[in-house]
Amino acid sequence: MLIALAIRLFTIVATVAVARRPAICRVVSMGGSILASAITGWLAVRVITSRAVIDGVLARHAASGIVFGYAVTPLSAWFLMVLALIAAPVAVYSIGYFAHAVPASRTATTGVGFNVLLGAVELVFVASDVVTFLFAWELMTLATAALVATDHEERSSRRAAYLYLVMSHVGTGCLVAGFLALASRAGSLSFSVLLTGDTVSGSLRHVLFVLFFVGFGVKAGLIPLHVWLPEAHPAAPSSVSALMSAVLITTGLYGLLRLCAFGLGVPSLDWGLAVMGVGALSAILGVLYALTENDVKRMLAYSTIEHAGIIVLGVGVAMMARASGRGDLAAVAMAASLYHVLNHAAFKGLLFLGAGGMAMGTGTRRIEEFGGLLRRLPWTGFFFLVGALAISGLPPLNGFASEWLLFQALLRGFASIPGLVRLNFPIGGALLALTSALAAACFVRAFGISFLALPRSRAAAEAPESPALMLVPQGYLAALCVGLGLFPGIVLQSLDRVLASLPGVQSPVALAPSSLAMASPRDVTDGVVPLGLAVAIGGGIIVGLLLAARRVSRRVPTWGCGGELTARTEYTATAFSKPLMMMFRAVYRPTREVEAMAEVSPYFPTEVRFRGRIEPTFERYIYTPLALAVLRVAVGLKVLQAGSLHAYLAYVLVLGVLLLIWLGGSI
Amino acid sequence: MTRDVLILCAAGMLVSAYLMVGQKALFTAIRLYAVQSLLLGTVAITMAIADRRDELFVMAALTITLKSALIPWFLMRVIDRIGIHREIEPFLNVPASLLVCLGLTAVGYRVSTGFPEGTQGVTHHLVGVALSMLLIGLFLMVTRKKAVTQILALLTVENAVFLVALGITSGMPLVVELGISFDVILAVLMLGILVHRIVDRFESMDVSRLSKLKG
Amino acid sequence: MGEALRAAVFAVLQAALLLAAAPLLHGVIKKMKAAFQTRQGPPLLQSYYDIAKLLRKEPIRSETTTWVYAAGPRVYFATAVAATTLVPVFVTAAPLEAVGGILLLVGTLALGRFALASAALDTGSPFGGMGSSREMTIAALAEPALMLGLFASALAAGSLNLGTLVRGLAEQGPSLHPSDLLGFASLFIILIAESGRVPVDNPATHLELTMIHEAMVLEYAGPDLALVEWASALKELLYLTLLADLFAPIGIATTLTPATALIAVTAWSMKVFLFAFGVTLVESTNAKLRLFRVPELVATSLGLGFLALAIRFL
Amino acid sequence: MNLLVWTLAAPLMTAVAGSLGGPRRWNEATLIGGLSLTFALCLGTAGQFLGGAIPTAFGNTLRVDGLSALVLVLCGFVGWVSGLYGVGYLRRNDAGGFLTPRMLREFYGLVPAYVFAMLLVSVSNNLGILWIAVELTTLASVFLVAFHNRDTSLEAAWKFLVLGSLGLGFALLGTVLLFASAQGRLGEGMSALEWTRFMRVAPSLHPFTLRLGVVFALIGYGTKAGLAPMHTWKPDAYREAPSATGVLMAVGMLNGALYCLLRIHLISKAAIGADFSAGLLLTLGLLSVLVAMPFLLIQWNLKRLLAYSSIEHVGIMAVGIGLGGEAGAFGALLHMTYHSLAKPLAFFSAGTLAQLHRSSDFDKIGSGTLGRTPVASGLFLLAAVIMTGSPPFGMFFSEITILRAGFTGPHTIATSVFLGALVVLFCGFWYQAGRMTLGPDPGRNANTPEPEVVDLGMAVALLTALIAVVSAFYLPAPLTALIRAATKVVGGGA
Repeated sequence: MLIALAIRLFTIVATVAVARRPAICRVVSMGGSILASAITGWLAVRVITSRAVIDGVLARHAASGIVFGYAVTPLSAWFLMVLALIAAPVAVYSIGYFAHAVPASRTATTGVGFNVLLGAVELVFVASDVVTFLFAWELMTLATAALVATDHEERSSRRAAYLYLVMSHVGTGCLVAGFLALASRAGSLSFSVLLTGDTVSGSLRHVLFVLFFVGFGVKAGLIPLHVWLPEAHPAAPSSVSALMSAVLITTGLYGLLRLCAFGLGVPSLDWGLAVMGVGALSAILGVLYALTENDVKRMLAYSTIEHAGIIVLGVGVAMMARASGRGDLAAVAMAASLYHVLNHAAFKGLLFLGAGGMAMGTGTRRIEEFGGLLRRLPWTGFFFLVGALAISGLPPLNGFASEWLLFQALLRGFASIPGLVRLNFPIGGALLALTSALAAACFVRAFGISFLALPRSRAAAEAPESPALMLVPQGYLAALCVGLGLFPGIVLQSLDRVLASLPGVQSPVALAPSSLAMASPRDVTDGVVPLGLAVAIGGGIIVGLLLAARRVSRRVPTWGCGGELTARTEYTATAFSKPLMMMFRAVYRPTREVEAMAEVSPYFPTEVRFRGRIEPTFERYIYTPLALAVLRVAVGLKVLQAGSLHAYLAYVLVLGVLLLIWLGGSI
Repeated sequence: MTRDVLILCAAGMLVSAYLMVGQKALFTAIRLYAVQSLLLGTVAITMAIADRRDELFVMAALTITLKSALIPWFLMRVIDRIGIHREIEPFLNVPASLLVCLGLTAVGYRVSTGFPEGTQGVTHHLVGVALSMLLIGLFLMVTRKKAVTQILALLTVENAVFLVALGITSGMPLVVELGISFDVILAVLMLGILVHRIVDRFESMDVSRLSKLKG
Repeated sequence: MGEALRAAVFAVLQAALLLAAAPLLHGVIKKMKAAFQTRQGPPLLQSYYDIAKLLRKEPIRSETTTWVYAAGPRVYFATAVAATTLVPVFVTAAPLEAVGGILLLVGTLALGRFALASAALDTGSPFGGMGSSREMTIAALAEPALMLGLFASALAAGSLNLGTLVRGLAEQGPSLHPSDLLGFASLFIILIAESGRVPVDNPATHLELTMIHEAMVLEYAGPDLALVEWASALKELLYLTLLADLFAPIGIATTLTPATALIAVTAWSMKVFLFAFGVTLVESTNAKLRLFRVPELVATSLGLGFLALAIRFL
Repeated sequence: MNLLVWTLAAPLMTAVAGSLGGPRRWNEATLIGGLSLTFALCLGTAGQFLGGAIPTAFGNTLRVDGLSALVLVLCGFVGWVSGLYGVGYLRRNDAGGFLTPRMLREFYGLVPAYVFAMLLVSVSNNLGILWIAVELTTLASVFLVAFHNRDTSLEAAWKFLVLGSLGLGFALLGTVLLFASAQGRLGEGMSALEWTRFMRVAPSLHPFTLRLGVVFALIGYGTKAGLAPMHTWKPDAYREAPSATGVLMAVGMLNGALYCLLRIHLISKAAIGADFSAGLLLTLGLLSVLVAMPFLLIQWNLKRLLAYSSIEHVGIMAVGIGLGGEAGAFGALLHMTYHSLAKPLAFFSAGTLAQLHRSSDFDKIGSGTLGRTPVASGLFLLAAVIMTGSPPFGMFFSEITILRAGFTGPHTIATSVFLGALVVLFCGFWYQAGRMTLGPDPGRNANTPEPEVVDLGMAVALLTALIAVVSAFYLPAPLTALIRAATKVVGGGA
């Protein structure tokens, strides 16, 4: 651990040192980051395989006497592993990407930010006491904000960075309060004492739960605390967006697990319900917003919200399971969540990298202006397709595996938790199903409209393919998506070790005889989607090929309904999601303006303008009013400092008289 | 005997403070301040005689020369130089101000009952007067717009402090006293200089106009 | 190894059988429909002829398309075939039942849909876009209802693994618990929605505004089209089989002897025929719904599914 | 002769030398030389203390215990850097060519004089001398505030002087009352007002008189420290004063006044228990933090921004002490240290920005300074990170320490409010910092800045940046020892 962080630190210094030479600077910063990630990954794997917690002291802050402790528990190791798996390829990608996407003058700062961010996240995962955690947490926030503001000439990215800073700082405030209150009860700052679960009780416990839930919820981008996410993720350089989506939000999830699920003792059923509810809400709303989004990176950001929701849904189930003492169920749910953390990191990273390539090639992020990219960017397109399949939860890719587990958890939850509460599980299941189906629709749209048919703009028609440095990482991630889908057994075996380390969670191996074929990963092929199905599908494809083996003799234009077929007659992204938008009117509250300009008669318009937009409910009804109110109050209080010396003297007089009266009363 | 003198002087000082609140002519205000300081000096002398403490004589001399002669003279010069003689409309009209001052006096006296000697003994009166003077002075600063009036009010506050010093401690250590008086002079001088600069700049010494710096 | 080999053989056999049977189903339905409309109707084997003809035809593709377009039908077909290996048909066991059960079935079919919908976008014709948009929309709506319906019956057997599930049901024997009826109704609606039948979609029409599935595959011709048609038929057959498995596990063989096999096959064909008749009935007695009315239909199914759960377990 | 005396004599002589005027180079040399020497001597004195001795002078009038030593060193440091920067500042201004000899004399005379006063505050053991010294800081700084002789600077100076003198009146009354509360047990003569002596007779002080004294002293010295609601002079004074002297006030006056408050607090703590004065400090501290909030959010001027942030910080320290306990005091003193080490950076970078843009108003500076004056803006951003108590810098640790003390103690509600205020302040400060440094070049809508040159001022700014950063990770062991010693003085005992 020390080594990894040391390398990061060194890298940062080195980056600054060679700041003048962007090219070298890129290589140095990213190279260092790769090395560090590799070490972290190795460490994580070691911890997971040999369930031994590695801990120690990172540093001592002499002045304040504060000690930075770290402890790599299996849980943190799992998250570290995810980080390592994603961070390395992203770094490779960045070498190629920053060259085009980041102005030379900012290469150094971006490189530094990149490493600080990763280092901080690692520290968050391994922190073993409150101060270290908060330290890393804040550092992470700042680094991210800096990265988001990389091209700060854009108003949008400034806004995004600030919004992010404010929201996460409010979150941090909650965390500080929670942690310190906890620490004061436990009389110690170290997690090992703090999180035994019996430090607090009564109503304080609930207060703390809320504090932590809000605090971590902001980072995890849970609705309604998500507003920063769709702003910040797109604003950052794509490789950073990939990190943010794949890694940064997992810190929030890690926190939720560490504190809300396993930190405050056995959670109460209501907590579980609350978490489940928020998770489901985030999942469904996230995907719905993604569905109508025309900016590819914003679309991905919203889908990040969706997946955070799915993961949290699992956590909620696990909490309810613990609350009702069903370790086996908790195991399945946790397995699902943690598995999904890994999967989401893989495919979301992949997709963001792909989006980066597209944006770089075309100079725009608007899906409506892509089209036909598959011809120009064959590899990017292929990898994007893999990502799209995976994220839509389709077998035999990894997205399916974890969602399958989650369904299992929900089913078992219904079977094993008594009372009316159980009805939440089928509802959750239905919502989850809806979510993944909508996700499929969303990504058919994203892939189809951007990569297929005719180019919808010059830029799209002439977009160049990304350099190999950017393609190889995508290839790697795509392979990861497939591998994680085909061999869930391996994943589950390591997960088994992680889960065994969590209190109140029965190791899934104990579930062997249950109906969960795959939850007893005794042998690798015995998983949710073993090669069996892949083989079957493969067989089917072969049959299909054999049946229609004749090679294509003629290629003819597509029939354009009599007219000639141009990009303008193509189905647009907006049109694609129109039916769903109409069906979920209640959520979107769409507004549309159609104006037809006609010279001769209204029946022969020369030009028709259409503007449709959906209402950003949360911004409009929660955040904007809040901000305005605060500002109004501030402006109102301006009179305190109105420049009149007499007023100032009056303050003193009033204070004096008040104090005197107070004293006079105490005689 | 001593007791009566002390109480008389104290009462006199309080009255002078009230008079300051009550009228608007700057010269009168300055004279009132001079009288006030004179009374303060008398208090000092009386105490010096009463309990044989010679350094109090020095104190008294200092007070009288400085506060009832030097400073008033200086302030008068300032006014003459500027040629503004009346305090135009204060923030609060006279009757209202007087009422408020009554209230402040009440507070001062209430507090002064908390001292070791309680309600009897001269201390009670001296401190009561002093505290109310303090508050009244501050009140003057709040309500008056002319720079000079504010200086006077400030000096009234100083007087009040000294009165307390005499009343309950029969004087601070001499060196300290000297230092303090020295500082007071300096402060007044600077205030004077600033008033000059202000008047040069703004053709007025209405400090309520100094309100550019907001927010 | 022997295990795996047996599974493979089993799988191939079952797949082949269903593939062979699928077109017939369409023929039967068409025939029955014609009967309803007092028409002669096409011969029962018409679908076979069509497929054979299409397969022989010269493959033509649009010049705007990429490999995705070509992959579409093949993956669609492949997923349908692969799906057959997950469903117990004659025997209370599926070749790959250990693999993942109902969810995998749904997932696999969804994969096919994804492929076809993407492919439809590849031609650049507005129909393709419209078709795939609507197809995905309806699928998305149908998904939760389907999930609930499956949950309801899966919970009865306490497993999502079709093999285990059907075995469990078979042991219990056919029950007429109200929740079964509700669940059946709910799933039946979904079946109609998923297999593109009236009132959700109309496989017979090629009218711009009404077609969904047909719009999606409008550009396909020759062998490509053959695969699509065949796969659709297979899909529908699978759904019907699934219904049969879940709600009428009668006659399905628990052990494989010639006798039981014979019973199983006949029972299966009877059941499928019955359900097919039901489908036809619905098709011929209902008018197609407007697209934006479909949610109401699905909502009904959703409600039924939830009700089924509620009354069974509370 | 006694090192302590030299420590005080050095700046005094520098002041005399400076006020005599003379050739420019000579003045600069004396100022820098004198202040550097002063700083060295401060370190020396502190060294003596750490050596185990308690340096005293003039009997027991000047006495260096842990607290004094800490404040002494910090003030010495600030005096030194502000001297250095001041020279650079004047050079720059001279380029603008509107410095009369009188202004120069004022500057070269008053800055060291101010330093002297501030050091005197930090070492005087005699409440009377303490008062006089504080008064001196006021008097010395008035003309530094009025330095530029603009309308606004006169206004600021006037407000500053009036409020300051009033505050001192109160402080004096407070001192008198404290003296009275001993009812003659302190004996006669100079030494009667010695703090050590107060501590000795503390238990027998008359409670009510003491309370009254504490209240007045609190208002009085609170005015100097800039605790709300007596903070009102700060923004004006900071905006008008040259950055070099601004930092003298922001750190020197703040530390000095806080030092006085601490002494008073300790007396009353020893006499009637901590709660009374601690409660008052907590209240006013909290009030200050709250008052700073809206003005950071709607601020229009760079230096006023710094003023409100320093109100915030004094509030934080007051809260730290008010929360009581060793932890709280330690947090407060740690905060004081880091604040003193980092504030120069804030002021100098801001000052440089203001000078380059010939204004400190945001709308005149315009957005996107990072593009036009990268170095200064970069430094300011760094300062912003530090000032907002973000990791990895020092104030994060001190604030955490204070908060922890708060949540451990009985004042949980107050601490929560405090925490909330800190969050808002963070957001406010960053809003302003962001809108100034980031964004596109405003072009015509704002002053076009002079090009950045690495002159003395910039060099000093860089130096302070270095110090601020390094100090975050590594405080010299002796300094840490000083902080601990000071904590023992403040938090120790009761």
